[in-house]
Amino acid sequence: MSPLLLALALPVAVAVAVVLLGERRRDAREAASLLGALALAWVVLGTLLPDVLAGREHVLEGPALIDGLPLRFRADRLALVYAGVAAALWLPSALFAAGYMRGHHEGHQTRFFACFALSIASAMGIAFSDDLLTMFVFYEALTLATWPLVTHRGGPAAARAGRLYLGLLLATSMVLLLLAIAGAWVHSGPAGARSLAFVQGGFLGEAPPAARAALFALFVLGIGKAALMPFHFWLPAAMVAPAPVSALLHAVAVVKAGVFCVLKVAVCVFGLDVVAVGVGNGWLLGLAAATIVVGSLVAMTRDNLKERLAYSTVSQLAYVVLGAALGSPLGALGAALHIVMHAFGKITLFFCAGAIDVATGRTRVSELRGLGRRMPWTLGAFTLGALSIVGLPPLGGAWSKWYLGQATLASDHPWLLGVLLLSSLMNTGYLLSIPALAFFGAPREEPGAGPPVREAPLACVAALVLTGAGSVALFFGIDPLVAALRPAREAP
Amino acid sequence: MNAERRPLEEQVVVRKTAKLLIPFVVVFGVYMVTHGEIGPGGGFQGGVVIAAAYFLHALVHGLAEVQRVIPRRVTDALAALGVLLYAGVGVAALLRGGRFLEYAALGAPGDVVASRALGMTLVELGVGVTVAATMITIFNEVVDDGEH
Amino acid sequence: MSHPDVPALVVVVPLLTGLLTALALRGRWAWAAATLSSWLVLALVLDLALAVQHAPGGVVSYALGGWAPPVGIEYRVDRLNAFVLVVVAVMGAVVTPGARLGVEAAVPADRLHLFWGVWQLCQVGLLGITITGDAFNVYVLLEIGSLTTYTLVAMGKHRDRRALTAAFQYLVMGTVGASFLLVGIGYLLQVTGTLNMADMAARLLEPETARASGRTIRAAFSLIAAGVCLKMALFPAHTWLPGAYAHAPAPVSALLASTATKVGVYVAIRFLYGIFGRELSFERLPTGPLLLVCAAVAILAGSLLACRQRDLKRLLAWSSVAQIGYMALGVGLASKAGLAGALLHLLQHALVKGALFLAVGALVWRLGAARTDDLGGLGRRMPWTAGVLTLGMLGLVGVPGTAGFVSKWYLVTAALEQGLWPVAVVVLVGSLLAAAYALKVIEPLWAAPEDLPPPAGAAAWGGRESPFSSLVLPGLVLSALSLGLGLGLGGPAQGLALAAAEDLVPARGGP
Amino acid sequence: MEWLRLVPYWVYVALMMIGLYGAIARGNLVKKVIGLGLFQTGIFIFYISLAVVDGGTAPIAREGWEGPYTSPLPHVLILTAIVVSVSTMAVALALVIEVQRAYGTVEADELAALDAEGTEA
Repeated sequence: MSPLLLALALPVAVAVAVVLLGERRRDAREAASLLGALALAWVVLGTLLPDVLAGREHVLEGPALIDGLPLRFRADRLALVYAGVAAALWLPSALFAAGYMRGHHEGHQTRFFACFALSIASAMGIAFSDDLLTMFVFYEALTLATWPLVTHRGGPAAARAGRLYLGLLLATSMVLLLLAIAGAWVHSGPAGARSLAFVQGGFLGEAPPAARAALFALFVLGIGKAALMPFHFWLPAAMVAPAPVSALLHAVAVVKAGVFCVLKVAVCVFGLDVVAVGVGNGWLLGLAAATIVVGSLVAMTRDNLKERLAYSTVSQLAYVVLGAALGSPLGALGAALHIVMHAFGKITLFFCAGAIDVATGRTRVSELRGLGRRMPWTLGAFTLGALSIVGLPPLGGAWSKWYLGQATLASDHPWLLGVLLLSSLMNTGYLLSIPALAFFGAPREEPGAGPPVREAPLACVAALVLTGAGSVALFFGIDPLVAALRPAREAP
Repeated sequence: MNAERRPLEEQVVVRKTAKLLIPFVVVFGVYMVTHGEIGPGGGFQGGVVIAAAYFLHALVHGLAEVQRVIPRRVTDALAALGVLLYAGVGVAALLRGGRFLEYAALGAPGDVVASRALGMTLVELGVGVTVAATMITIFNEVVDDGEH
Repeated sequence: MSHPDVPALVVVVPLLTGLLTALALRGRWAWAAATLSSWLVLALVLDLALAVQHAPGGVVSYALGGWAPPVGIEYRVDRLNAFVLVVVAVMGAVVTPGARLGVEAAVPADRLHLFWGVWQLCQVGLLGITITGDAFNVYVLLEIGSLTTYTLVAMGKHRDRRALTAAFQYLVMGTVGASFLLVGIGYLLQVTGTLNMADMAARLLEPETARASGRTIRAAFSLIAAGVCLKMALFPAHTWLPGAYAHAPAPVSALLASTATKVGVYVAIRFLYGIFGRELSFERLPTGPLLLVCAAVAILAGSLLACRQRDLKRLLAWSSVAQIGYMALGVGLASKAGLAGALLHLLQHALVKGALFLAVGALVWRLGAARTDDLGGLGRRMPWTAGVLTLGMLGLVGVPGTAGFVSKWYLVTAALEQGLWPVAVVVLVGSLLAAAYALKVIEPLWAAPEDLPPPAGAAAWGGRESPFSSLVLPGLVLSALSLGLGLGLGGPAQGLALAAAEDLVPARGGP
Repeated sequence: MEWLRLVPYWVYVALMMIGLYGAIARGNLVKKVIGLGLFQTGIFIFYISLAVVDGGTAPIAREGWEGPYTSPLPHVLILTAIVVSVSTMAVALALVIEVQRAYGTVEADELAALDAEGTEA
């Protein structure tokens, strides 16, 4: 079986196994998740990645949903950025989820783990898709697979959040994105010679500029998962979901799928050159910059920890869009790196938020005062994650911001560097203040408080330490990553 | 209902005229049904005429009486039987190697005219039976208020 | 090679068995006969469809009574009606076995044989309309199909007397529509002197016919278009549909929603493209824009009204109004891709709506009613039924992986090819509205049962699934077919739809 | 006398319009059925007018007459249409009777009011 097929099929197999094992054999069920995650990480990072770096091609053709448009998959470097992130982070997520779901006494755990695995499968599909239609199919599959997770808790609040989540994501993808894809198909060539296959450098070169500009706008706005303002509301609303779901949404699969699709569309549908000389990209840069700043500003005002992190994500994702919209190889490199860095940083932060919730039931920033001494591992990891998001060495986030900053300077819009710096400043304010409060604030003694606070379950702590350490490792191991991604821009 | 009908039955002229007329109406109807293959007439018209005899009888003697003579079960069955006859002719043609409803295949091979006459007569008979039975059923349904 | 008499048998078999059923069989035997006959018809139709694939010119012709066309009545099967025949036959063969319990619950035992007889005659009408090559025959069979349909709808009276008023309204509208069609056919007969549709089309193409009788042809066109719109329930002639589907017994709704309006769409395609011809219909007369506007309103208004319904059958009925809009839209685009989209949508909607109405029938059978308020937590208690409902709803939305996505893709690209992006937007916004009403069904189904009050009929019900093989399985079969079409296993169906569209809209030079 | 030849057509149009008005605008279900009947009768007259051939006789084969005959085809067609129409009438009347039994009225507005009550209940 080809490794590509294996990467696509493994998570599905895990979902099936989870359903078959069910609640009665919950240990075996969680073991299936963990083993599947491990196997996927091995397939993607251990088999596909070296192969692709060595220049070997992996392609796969599936059934044709539409006459003449088969599902097509290909493992290339850009694909492996996203697939690698998702595969690598599934393991800690599964670990964390096992601890969290039990510690929190959540219901419907079988459904939860099955949908989680299906989400990973969809993410793999998006990552390895080799044409727009395939990408769209898995993009929608991801939306549907994550919806039960978002509404997991049940009750009116979760239902509302779920409706907003589905509503916004479906509205953007089914109306704007599908229109964009159909338009791209029609403009890709004369009848009979049309294609949706990704091509380095894009395949819309023949289209009239006005159509191209319109399509570009439709694509960017249609990929609602990128959470670009004004289509970002679903992300903060979805925080009603359990913490592992937030990790999935913010780090592993969902928003990363959005920005990955934007990047892919910029590189492989329009071509960076076309994006650079303008398909009306000025407005996109402005929108991305506005999202960066406004997202950070809103984050500063939020006291609910997860909500603050959510707006931070909105802001940080716009970095990736910005990188893609610059239309330069350097920008694309920065964007690709930022997908990785932000994933590791943000998953750590959400794990920490979840661990704090499990251990203490606290969800507000102001309640964390003095918690650092009780939960040193958790808040230590939180500090690492926050530093990475801010973009300070020695954490991975420093590199992606470095390349993005360089790309803005090299572009026609150097003022964007100011936006990046301003945002980093605000990041510092709203993220680093949290561990500061936890470690240095005086503990608030509540009369009649329960037993003293202890660390979260081992599975949770292990997971967040793992990802926190990952952020550090990425700082030092950046060279192979950059080297791997550089040739991508030089390919014709 | 009965209060309105009874005077009609008691009127000698009406009763006697109806009694005189009904056999002729039926015969004329049957003539039309069987004559349809070569001249004006046919199952539709003939069937209606036959049904008219039934109506006349019902008008004069009341529904209960006419339904005693020809029960509803019978007319219901006849309506389906007529169509069956029609379709059966078609299938018979199929079975004898012709096309559906190809009358020429019905009779003795070679005698096309006689075969066609046979086929048409049978088909018209089917139509006539069905039309008559259907008209009677409609009449029963409309007149027979609230009996079931 | 298929037997030469198969085209006739497609109609004769259900006719004979239907009559025999009404005449001689009782109760469950009547149902068994109907089921057997529907399976036999399916086998015949599949055989016929294969024959069409291999026939020279893609046409199988059958002269009734041995009278050669254009004098006699011709049964004429080309790729277009082979496609529709397969849809009608498949739906009949799946819905009939799944209808028994629902019908037994709705119809008194001493009337069952009549019901099943009429049920089969309804199929005679629908199959006949589709297979015949004679314009007047279309009218007669349309009326056979319609008269039986009114009766079937009225059978809902034992549960809800509103079925009677709905059936009456349907009858008035349907009769007016059919009469318009009749007058239009009369005009065509006057102009061309023939009733054979292929012959008619050829004579209408003759320049002197067009010159001498242009006004008559246009009048015929308008009358037929109006009649067909009434029959296929295209906005603004849709008013009979919601009541009829909502109050008929659920199995009847399943049969009608998946076949009756579809045959109406077929008749529209046949007349617009097959008889008047694409040039007359779309280039000399403003049919395209008119159809597109009606379709757009149908899609948007139908979906919006579906969102407001609480009764599931009514919701599905309004959704049908919208879905017919999609088919009309594909027809109105007058291009190969548009027509292929319309045909594929016809197929997928038949499968999906059939499955949905069957699932709703299973709910009604258990709960006595099917309202969105009663669905809380049913996913746990009736997982199969809930699964069919969920899949069907996703199919209506047109989520990738369902057949609905395939047809909508064709419709959207066809619209964009002609630069009609507002039309494409309407299609997509319609999907979004479909998502809204789908969510209204899916969300409570899978929500935790403790969050919601128990269904009204829950006390008597005990929380069990409906009988699997008789109520659930047919819906599952249809869902599986729809899923298979969506997942790329529907190559032959897509190929046949594209070939049929190609026959009607031959590829022209240039883009 | 050209206009005289068109009289059947005028009659047909008038009947159709009167019938259509009755079927759509009348509130009483029985009157609607009557309207439908008129509507369809108009169409029968139209078809019969179609069949006319100048100087044609009834299409019955006779010795020593070579034609012209009126066209028998519309006659046959309309015979079928009449049967269809009669069946429609029958179903319609049966429905009206059932409606009367179930609702106690055959006035459309009263029926609509009763149905609306049913929905709210």
